[in-house]
Amino acid sequence: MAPAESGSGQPVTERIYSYYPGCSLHATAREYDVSTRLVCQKLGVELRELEDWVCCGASAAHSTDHLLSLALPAHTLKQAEEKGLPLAVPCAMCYSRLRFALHELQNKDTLDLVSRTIGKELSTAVTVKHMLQVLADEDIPLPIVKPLSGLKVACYYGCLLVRPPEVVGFDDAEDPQTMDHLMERLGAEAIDWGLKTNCCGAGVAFARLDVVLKLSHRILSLAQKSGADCVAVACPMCHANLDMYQKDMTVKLGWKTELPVLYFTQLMGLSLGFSPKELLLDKHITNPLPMLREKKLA
Amino acid sequence: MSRIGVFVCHCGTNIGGVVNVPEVVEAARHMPLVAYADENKYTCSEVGQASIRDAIREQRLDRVVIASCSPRMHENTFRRTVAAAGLNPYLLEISNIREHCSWVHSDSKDATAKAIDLVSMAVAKVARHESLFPKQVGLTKRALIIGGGITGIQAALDIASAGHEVVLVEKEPSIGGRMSQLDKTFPTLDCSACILTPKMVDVAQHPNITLLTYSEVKEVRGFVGNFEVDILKKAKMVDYVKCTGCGTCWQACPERIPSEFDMGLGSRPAIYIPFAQAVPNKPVIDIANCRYEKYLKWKETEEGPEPPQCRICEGVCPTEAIDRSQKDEIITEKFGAVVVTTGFKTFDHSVYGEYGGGRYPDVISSLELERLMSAAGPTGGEVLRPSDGSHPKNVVFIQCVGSRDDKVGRPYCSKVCCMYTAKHAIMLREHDSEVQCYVFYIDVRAGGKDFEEFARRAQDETGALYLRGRVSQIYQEGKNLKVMGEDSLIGRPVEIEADLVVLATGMEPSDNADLIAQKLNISYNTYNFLIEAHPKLRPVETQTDGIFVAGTCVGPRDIPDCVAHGGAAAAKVVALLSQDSLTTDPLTSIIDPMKCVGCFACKEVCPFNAIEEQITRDKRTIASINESLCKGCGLCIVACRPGAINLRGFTSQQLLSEVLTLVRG
Amino acid sequence: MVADFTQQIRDKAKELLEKGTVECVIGYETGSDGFSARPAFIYESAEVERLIFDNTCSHNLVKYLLNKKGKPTAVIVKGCDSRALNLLLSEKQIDRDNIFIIGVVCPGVVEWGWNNHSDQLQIRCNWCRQHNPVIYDFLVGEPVTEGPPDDFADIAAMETKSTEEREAFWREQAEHCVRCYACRQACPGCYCIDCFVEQLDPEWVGIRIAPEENLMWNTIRAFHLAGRCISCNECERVCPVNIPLSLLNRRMEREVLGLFDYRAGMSEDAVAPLITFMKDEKLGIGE
Amino acid sequence: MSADNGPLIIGFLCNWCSYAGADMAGTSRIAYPANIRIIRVPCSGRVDPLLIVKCFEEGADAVLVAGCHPGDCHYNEGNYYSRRRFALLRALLDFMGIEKERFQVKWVSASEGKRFAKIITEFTEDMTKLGARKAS
Repeated sequence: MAPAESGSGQPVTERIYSYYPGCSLHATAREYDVSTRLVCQKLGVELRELEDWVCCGASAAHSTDHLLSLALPAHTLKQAEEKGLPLAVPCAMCYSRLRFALHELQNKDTLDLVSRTIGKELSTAVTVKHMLQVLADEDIPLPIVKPLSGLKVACYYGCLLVRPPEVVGFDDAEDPQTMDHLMERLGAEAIDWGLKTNCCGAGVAFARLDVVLKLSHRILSLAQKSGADCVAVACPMCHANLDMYQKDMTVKLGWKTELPVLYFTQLMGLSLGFSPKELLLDKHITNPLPMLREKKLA
Repeated sequence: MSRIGVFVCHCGTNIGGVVNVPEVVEAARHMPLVAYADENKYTCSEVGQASIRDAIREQRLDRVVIASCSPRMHENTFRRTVAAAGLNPYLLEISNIREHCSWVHSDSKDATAKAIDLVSMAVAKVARHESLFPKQVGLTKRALIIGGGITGIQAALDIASAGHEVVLVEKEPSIGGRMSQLDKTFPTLDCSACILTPKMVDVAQHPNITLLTYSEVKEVRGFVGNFEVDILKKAKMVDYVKCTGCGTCWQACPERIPSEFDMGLGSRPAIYIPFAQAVPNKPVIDIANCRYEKYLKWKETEEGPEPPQCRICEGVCPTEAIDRSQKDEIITEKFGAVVVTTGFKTFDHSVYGEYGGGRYPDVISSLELERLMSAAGPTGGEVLRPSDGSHPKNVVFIQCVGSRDDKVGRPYCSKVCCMYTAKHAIMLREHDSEVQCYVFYIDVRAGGKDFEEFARRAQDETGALYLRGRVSQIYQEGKNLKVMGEDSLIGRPVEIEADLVVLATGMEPSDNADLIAQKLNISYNTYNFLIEAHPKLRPVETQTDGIFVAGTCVGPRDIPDCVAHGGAAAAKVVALLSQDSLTTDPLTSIIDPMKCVGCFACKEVCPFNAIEEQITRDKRTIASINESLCKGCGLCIVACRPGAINLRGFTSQQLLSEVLTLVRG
Repeated sequence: MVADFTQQIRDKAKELLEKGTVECVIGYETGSDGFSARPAFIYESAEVERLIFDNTCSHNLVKYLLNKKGKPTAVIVKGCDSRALNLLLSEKQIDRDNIFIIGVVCPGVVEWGWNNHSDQLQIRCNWCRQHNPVIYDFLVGEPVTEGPPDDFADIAAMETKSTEEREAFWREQAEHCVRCYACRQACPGCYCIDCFVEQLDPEWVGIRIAPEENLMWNTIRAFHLAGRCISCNECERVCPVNIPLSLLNRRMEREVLGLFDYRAGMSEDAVAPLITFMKDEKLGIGE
Repeated sequence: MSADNGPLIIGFLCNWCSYAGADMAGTSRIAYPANIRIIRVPCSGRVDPLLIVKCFEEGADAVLVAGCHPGDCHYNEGNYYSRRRFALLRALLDFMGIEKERFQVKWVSASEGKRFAKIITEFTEDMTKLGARKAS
């Protein structure tokens, strides 16, 4: 990493990452991708998307074929290794799969087998960071235009970002604080609540929507009871479950209100001066704009 | 010239079934210095032993090899046998041809060849044995007890009643220990204080007991019968001769500090007794929190704002007993025996993130519940929630917090939690008939007299709902706690709205148990529980003679076990102190003063401080062995390059001849 | 420069003897061959002109302090010799209060033969990282910067050989050994009253001069020096049959450095690695 | 004898753990090869490197020292010292041409009879494969 040119007027560009958006961010979670890129650009974090990344294998691969569940992330990891840059991953599921692969590849025999499978010599020297870790770095100054004062945020981390702790190595698995601290730096109030890392139901939605409704409803209810104006997330799957099914919850579980669910990058974007339009805040099923207008943030 | 007798045992067919015993006997007859060899069906039987005694006399044998079972089995038996025939008991060597030969090899030829080798090694070794004589040393007939909980109290009373002087050292201002914090005791529901305080008073009044509260053991020197112990007496700032314990001072003191005795749920003044029935019933000044002491401290540097001067206690004391001139003091005392009864503390549940990691005020430990239930506790015996002071109706108990849990490094069972939780369930219901208890458990371990009946009573009579399974998460929802768990018997998740959650925190040794063990040179395990000399046969002794352990510092146990344990340790101490002199094991190191170069490498490695400095007549400083301290490990010998040290019973010459016998055949 | 060293040593020796600080100054003088240094024991201030210092001053004079117990003595030490001082101090063989240490920043010492000396430095100087004395009362010369850590190339080279080759190598060396014990006599770490090799009961080493017995002698001597050898290599220098004893001592030195990060004789209160331990260390033993 | 019956292994076993562990193998009747000859010592820390070197000098094929697991020493610290001594001795012996495999140090507790038998079985097999020592 080259030292920053002083006095050139350019933002400090010491922070360069390979970027692995994953499938979701190219599809249903485009707002996460867009807001991430905007925020990174603003903060001088350079993202270089890998050219030939593939699906991390989430949900399907590791429940059907163990080797496949390692080979898919390994393909992506190999590219990151070749670039020689740390890898930034916004999707919690991708993050989980990549970290799992790295963890298992510590075993020499596994490493050899997977290397042969992907046809390339792997090492495990790659650093894999979740986008939240990248952006919560307190050494990055935040040029805040619009502080999120008066906004009460329930920071929701979900399970894949923090569990199992020995694999993902991300903050405290029961009471993480990374996003909370970030939100407070943006001027918001991060509420203390007890379901930060509970499961939202994840991919079970396809088979047992009732389970997802129950789990997600519990999370939203507690966030709301604890006084939150919105929930901030760092995972496309969590976002989908919490955002998309609020109507179903009304019908089936008597959920009486609406609680906007935003990506933490969108909240960062707002305070850094981007417009709701730029941040695709109009893409959510549960419309956050009335709440944001009320808080004079949109 | 030695005349060695070799006796090979058949041990029924245990040895004889595999090893060709006659062949071994025949081979032995041709070994150097062997004057006689014979075989026995059972050497350890009276007939076998008699034949050895007879042979020693008739054949004029001066050394004996017995080839039989492991020396760990019968070495002492056979030492007595040869002694009975007039030989020095140490002129005996056992050759282990059962455990190390016939029982592990099936090929008769190989086993016989090996047995012959083993016998020839023993013959070579016994030829170099010397007569050894135990020594006698005097002893101090006083005992030190470290820790004034129920175990220490019991031990002190028993030893003192047997007529020996006892010094009881307790680090807190009062004796009583954990038991004094309890409300009731299972399974009889006796009031803890009612059965404990009379014993505490007995200690204070016993003419043979000296009570040193607010004191700690700093250093221990010496050996069994002759320990020298430095004891730190912390400054109490109160003259106990003048003080009458009237209580005026602690009622007047304006300072409030969370009470350790009440687990932080109540408060106490800076001049205080920990609880009403404290023994001695006289206060100490907590220097770290006393306003005037803080002022004096500030005065030294004058940094920061000036704290108020107070000295109210001095003003109100009717006997002018407050004495600020007191300083910490170290006294040195002599003892013949030491009993360690340093007790336990409860596991700190804040490592359990899933139970809130200490964040939720209404998730409490069972010891905190004891204080809430106690009539002398911070709430006067009313069970009130710490968060809002309301009466809890739904109470969830979680078992095995810091017990049987590898994840937090506590795989052991704390033994008492199942029972005290049953007690809590029963007591809560007695306090308030509307209370519903839920108990998440792994197993209900109720092994003990009347225990199972008691645990059943909690379930059957009080309606406590026992759920077999663990709790995965507790979170605050509004004023209440949501407890998410599993009932593994019906295989379903369970959610309970709780007003109060009580964690059955396990036992772990008191802080600094390891440091005390190091001072006393006794072992402790990875959890800092002290290690007894033998878990079954020597439960209150340690590897260091004269040091005894009892109570929960050894492992989790309940009150009756602690009392029995304390009594057992006392019996051992009394047996020790009733002797007029002590016999030392002669298998110790010896130093050849002509070879010692005085480098003191031996002193560095000796784990028992048995190496002392000695000045020879030609003014050389050399090492000498204190045979009372030496345990015969032999570490010094290997550290000694000039070979000036040797170990009786395992001399370098003997080990070398065993090797040479083997390799040279 | 070295001539200047000689003068400084003579001046100091004179001062010490005249003031009565010491009874004797142990230093170097020119030997009877006229070109190489030998130990000198100076008792009178008038004699100090005998003292010299040059690059033939090879002997480790610390050894002679063992015969001066209780007598105030000054000794001249090079870097390696000074480590021997610390060794003997830590092993309580000498008394610091009775010793005045004249440290000399070592220029390196050269090889010499029967009738001349070469300019070739002794091999010990190749791996020496202690030209500056580590303990002294009076220093002669300006401290120099020491080189990078030793790479123990000689040991590594030996280790490229197969076990059989090494076995054969040492057997061959053992066949040369005449058990004259010159190595022991020169070594400052060998001061036992009754060396194990000469003990008859137990008879660790047979009295016959046979390769196995000789090997036993050399192995145990190396082990007795493990963690104590201060690499002056006097043993190898004095060996009449040129057994490369430095290989054994340096193999142990490397192991001690690697396992315990310890170099012998670097301070007077250091605790040698074999008489201490750390509970949680991993040494590849018993694991 | 070592010539016809395979390798001669000399074992120094500490009285409190490993010797008792070997006893336990006996009481449990767990068979192992008859090549080991056991010498009882109070502690692995009593085993002088002189003895080990002597064994090899005199032609023993292999030497085993067994003591309590670290932390379990009957004398609290003995095995910590032996661990250091034997780490150095093993390096020295190897350097002088005695294969590392021939000198083993193992921790065996009083309850590990099975482990003791396994160690002896494997050690004997390894030494049989390695063959007798060329020396003497």
